[in-house]
Amino acid sequence: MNKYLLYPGCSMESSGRAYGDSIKAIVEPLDLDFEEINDWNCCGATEYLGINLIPAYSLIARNLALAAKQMNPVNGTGGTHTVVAPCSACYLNLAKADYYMQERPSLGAKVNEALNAGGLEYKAGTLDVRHLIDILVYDVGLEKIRSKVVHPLNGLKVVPYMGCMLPRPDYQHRWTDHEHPTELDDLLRALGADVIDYPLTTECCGGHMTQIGPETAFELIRRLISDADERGAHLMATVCPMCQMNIDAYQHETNQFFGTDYHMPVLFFTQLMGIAFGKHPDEVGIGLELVSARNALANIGIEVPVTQEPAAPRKKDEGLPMPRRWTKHEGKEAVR
Amino acid sequence: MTEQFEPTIIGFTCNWCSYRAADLAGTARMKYAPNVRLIRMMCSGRLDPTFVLRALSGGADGVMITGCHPGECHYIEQNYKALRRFILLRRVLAGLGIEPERVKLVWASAAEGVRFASETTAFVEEIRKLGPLNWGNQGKDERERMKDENSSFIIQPSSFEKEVTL
Amino acid sequence: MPQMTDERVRAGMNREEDLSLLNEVSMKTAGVSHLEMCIQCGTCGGSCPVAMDMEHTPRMLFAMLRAGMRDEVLRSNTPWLCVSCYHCVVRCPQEVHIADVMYTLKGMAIHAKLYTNATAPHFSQTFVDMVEAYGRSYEMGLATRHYLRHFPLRLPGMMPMGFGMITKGRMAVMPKRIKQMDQLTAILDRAKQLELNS
Amino acid sequence: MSDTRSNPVDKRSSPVEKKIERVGVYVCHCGSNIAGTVDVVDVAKWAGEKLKHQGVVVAREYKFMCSSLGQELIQKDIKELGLTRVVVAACSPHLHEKTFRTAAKNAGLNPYLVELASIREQVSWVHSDKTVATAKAKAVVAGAVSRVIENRPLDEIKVPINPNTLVVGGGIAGIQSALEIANAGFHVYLVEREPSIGGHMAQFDKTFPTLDCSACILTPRMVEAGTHPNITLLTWSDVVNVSGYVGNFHVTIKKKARFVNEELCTGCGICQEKCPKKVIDEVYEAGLGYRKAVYTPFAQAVPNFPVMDKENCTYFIKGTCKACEKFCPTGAIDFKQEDQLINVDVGNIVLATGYDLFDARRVSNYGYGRLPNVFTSLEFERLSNAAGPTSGNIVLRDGKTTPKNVGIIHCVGSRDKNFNNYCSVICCMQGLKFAHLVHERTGATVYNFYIDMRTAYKAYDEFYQRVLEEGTLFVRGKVAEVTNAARRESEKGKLIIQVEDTLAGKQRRIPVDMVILSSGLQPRYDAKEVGKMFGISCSTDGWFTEKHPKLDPVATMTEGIYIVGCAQGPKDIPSSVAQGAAASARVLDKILQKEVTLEPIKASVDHEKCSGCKVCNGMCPFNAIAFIEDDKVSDINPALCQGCGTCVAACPAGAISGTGFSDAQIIAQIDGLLLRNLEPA
Repeated sequence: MNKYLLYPGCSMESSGRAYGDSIKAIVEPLDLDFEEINDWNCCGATEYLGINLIPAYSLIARNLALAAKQMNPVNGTGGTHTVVAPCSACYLNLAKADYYMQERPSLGAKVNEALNAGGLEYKAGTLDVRHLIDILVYDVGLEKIRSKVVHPLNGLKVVPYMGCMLPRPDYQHRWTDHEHPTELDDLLRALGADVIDYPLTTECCGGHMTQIGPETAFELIRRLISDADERGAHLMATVCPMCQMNIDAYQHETNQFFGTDYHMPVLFFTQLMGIAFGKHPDEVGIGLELVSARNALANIGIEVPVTQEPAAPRKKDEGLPMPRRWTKHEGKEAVR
Repeated sequence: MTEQFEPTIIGFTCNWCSYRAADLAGTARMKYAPNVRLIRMMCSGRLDPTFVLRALSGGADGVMITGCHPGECHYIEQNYKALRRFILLRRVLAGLGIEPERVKLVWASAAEGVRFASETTAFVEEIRKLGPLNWGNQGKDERERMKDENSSFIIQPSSFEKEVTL
Repeated sequence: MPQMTDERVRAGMNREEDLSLLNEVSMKTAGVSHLEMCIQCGTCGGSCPVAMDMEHTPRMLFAMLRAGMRDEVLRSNTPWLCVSCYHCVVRCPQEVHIADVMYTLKGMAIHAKLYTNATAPHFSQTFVDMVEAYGRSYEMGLATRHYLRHFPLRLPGMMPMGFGMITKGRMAVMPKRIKQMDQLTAILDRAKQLELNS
Repeated sequence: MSDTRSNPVDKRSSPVEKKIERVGVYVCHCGSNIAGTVDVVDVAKWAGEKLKHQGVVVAREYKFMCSSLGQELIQKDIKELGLTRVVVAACSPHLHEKTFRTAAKNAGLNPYLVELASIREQVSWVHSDKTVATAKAKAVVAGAVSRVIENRPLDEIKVPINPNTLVVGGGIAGIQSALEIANAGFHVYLVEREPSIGGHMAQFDKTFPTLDCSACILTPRMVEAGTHPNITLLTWSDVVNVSGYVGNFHVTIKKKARFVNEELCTGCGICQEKCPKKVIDEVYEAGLGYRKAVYTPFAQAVPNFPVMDKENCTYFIKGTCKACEKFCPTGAIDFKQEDQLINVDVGNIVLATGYDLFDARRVSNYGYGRLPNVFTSLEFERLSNAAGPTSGNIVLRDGKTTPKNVGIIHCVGSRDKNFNNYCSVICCMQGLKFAHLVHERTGATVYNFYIDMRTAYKAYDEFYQRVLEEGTLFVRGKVAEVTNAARRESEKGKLIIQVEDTLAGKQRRIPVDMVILSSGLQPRYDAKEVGKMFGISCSTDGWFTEKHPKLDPVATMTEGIYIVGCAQGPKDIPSSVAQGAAASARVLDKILQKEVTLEPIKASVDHEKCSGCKVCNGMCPFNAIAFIEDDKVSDINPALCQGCGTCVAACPAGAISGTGFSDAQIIAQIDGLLLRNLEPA
């Protein structure tokens, strides 16, 4: 039994609920023991760092300090000094804070001074911060994962989408590559899926740009889904709640913006693991996505029970189609 | 400016790298703290720890040992031996009640005049903070300090530290 | 005697007068920025997925920092468009911590009130407000507050999405709050003081 | 002074009564170089007074001590005042130690009784406050005076030089070096790892900037080296052991089994023709072409005897075939041949071991190995070579399509802290050459992506001008990525080069058919081990380290070992040839001197004190220390000892002493520097 301290992150209970549910479903078959960090707080995502430096790192470091407190003796039984974060942004923030507190001792000292105000302290380097997929591929191992597969995903064409914050900046050198890492491909292949070579696997989903500059974000989302579509993917598999949210929830808007008609479901890789392990689709949160994966999963004989699809507000009756809207992105990138 | 403590420091330099780095710092007219007096040896491996004790007992407030970068030793690998002795030496100093930070190991190649100058100045500042060496009055916290082996007394890539375990 | 920091000694910079705009940014950045090492190769601007909407490529910003063009740099929309994808960071041949420098520039722009479009700083501030109030992010509150303020006309268009998120249970209607909120507040208050003093 | 400050560790300085030496101290002004910052008059006066009790009988200052007048001043004092020790306070010993030692020798004083105190590089040039600088100069002089008293007269060691030379590596640099020495009438062993000499140059089609055919200018040299009466050519061979020292190296060479009898083989090539086994040629064809299991890498190979690649030969794998043996007209195939060890004695060694091409797969954003139409520079050399796999047709990896747009990316793996820090020197010119060849042979549009255009050498920039005239498009910017993910119709089916055009300040995406990566050069994968075997060191980047980057670029810190060509650092053909010739001049100089003088800085064991603990035995990287079983003591071979002094410091019994840098000398210098040797006030 492998034991880890779990930092779930805020989205795991809300926008990324399907991720949280599916992780719960695979923990038991893979003999994983996740102990949640008590009273963890938000990592600040990509926002806090842009406002204040020391408060931002203190916010992150409070989680590290709490985890270190909770960490049992490493050499004792059942102890662990590994924190697992399933969200890429959380993973990056925790790992980066740990690294920078070492790289620049003056930052580490100030952060600790702030922590002291709350009766906490954290010695940088105490913990190992790792992402869920890192644990699954390197600790659990593909062999074991393969052995748990009862419903192989044969015939399901999946685009592996790693996103950007997971393989980069990678100060701890955990991944096979910064640009085209193979961990997700290998894992999906172990589930029997038909993995498509996807050159955009670590391109950005738009991050917070959906909130602050939607037009920029839509272009990034369009690139991802159009390439996946071009390559004949049934669905995309992702490892990050932010990526899932952007590509899933903003797909409709993106389509509207560009006058396109893509239908590219995005599921968490753990949902696919659950399916392959024989779990019921409901149990792993299938159906929570806004771009339904129903038809995609039908390809491998998985029937997703029809849930009450939300009745979208009615649109006005549409007339004849208009010419495609001009967007400022056309002909913009090139000065060739 | 108030009267400040000017430490005396003895530097042991390798003939092939750091002594030449000092030459280069001179040729390039770089300015650095005047508190270090250099002794040339053929190799940092020549450093007998008793030399350091002799210097400290003879009035020096700090000792700087400089050698070729790991892997660049003119005598192939003797600087690794210097490193091992250095680590041991710091333990001995702690045992004697002297702050181990008074001895510093710096790698500087013949081309690194800038590094030599900046490391020298930095070390003088460190010793200035420690104050004059006073035999026999130290020793309360040193053992504690030695436990914390990660303290930044060797300026070098950390991967190398791992290679040399005692 | 000026304070000698580990980074400056390493960079061979021992004198106070070396603190130019470039160094100011460097010192305010987490980790060692290596900003002074930029060779203007353009790897960052070439890698950036949102370069098409930026007023300046990151490379140009670094050149402008060297030239001491403080206001122009802080007015640029570039840092606000950075999506933190770290493509430039891992490809940069000089190991400049580009993404973190962008965070620093955002902070400096906020302090100097020099940003030209308030959407992004307000979004960050709203997010931070939520976190400081609850200890967790609160997507519902964040989204409504932010959209009402900056994209009121967009709200109807967002309805299907927001509606779907709520009915599917993917957006909590009420915020969650951590237990030891007072502890977090104490830490952040102290941290803010330290930030001001540094 | 309190008791604690007295000398608790003085275990080795000799307590024996010393006779008082007569020391002369000479302080140099060096014009204003020293005198501008150090009060030299005060230093000399101070030394004469405060160090009098140490034996200083005269202390003078002079404008330029290194001038002949300055030297005569010292020589006069040695003779007239009977000086037994001399201290010159001037520049670094690396500059003028030899000058003053020679002067002393000419005046009848043993040269090793002269000591230099560096008050220029270490004092006047690096400090600005005159009071502080003068005080430090005094301490440095005091240290030197204390030390020189402990100096002992030493005799220079002279050893004879073996006139034979070993050249390792048969690329253009090694060939040049071997030919120069051989032409001067001395014997050379030229050892090459591959089946033929020629090196990387043999793979190229054209050479910049003149565009003359590489093979046309190289092959005559190869033939000359292969047939020279003074050259013993050992190809398909590795140096496996080196011992000894300058003038007297003992080298063991492993001649790998060729499975072809060189006496009988005529080089007719029938065996290659008949061999049924096709193998991808990773070396000569850079993976783009094929060879047989028995092969000569190329038609003009020297020597022209094939070698059999045991790993791929059907007979060695399955036990049957022997087609080559069947068809060989002279019965030269010999499956029983074994590796052979050859011992040679040489006086000097030239290392010309060359470079490896940077593995472009490491830059995963450029897609080499993932995207078929991304090529490396060496692949392109073969592609454009008339003798290459496509007979010089520049085509895509499908073997037939001619590209319409080609992008050439500079600095691949070079000038990048993620890979190699250094500039690989040749890539800019190579990129220009490629642009010209593509343009000339295909008429394609060519883009060159560069960070800085470096064309600094005779006629190089003119070539840049020529390529500009030809219409090659230059984009200043390090390419961010090469991708096949199209964003629009016009990009579909193409490779898209995404880059910031830094001069336009805009990101561009340029669709092309072919990408050529101007990959950098890097040290041979085994350079570290080779360096260790020959007793020379590598820089941080992994290149062999020269003795002096400017003034001694082909010598190494180990006397008698020279480095030439890319083994020393990235360089082009003209520079490699120049270095090859330069090293030969150094070797011939050594050979003609017939004997060599060695610094008498050596360690020796006092057998009386040696407890036989063997601590020192493992300390010596030169294997100079041996344990004498009969006497149960360790002993140092002075011929092998390089004088580093590590064993001296390590000996727990204090039984090892080192000349030139003895414990007594160093301890005296410590005391002197701390001003503990002053005349009591």
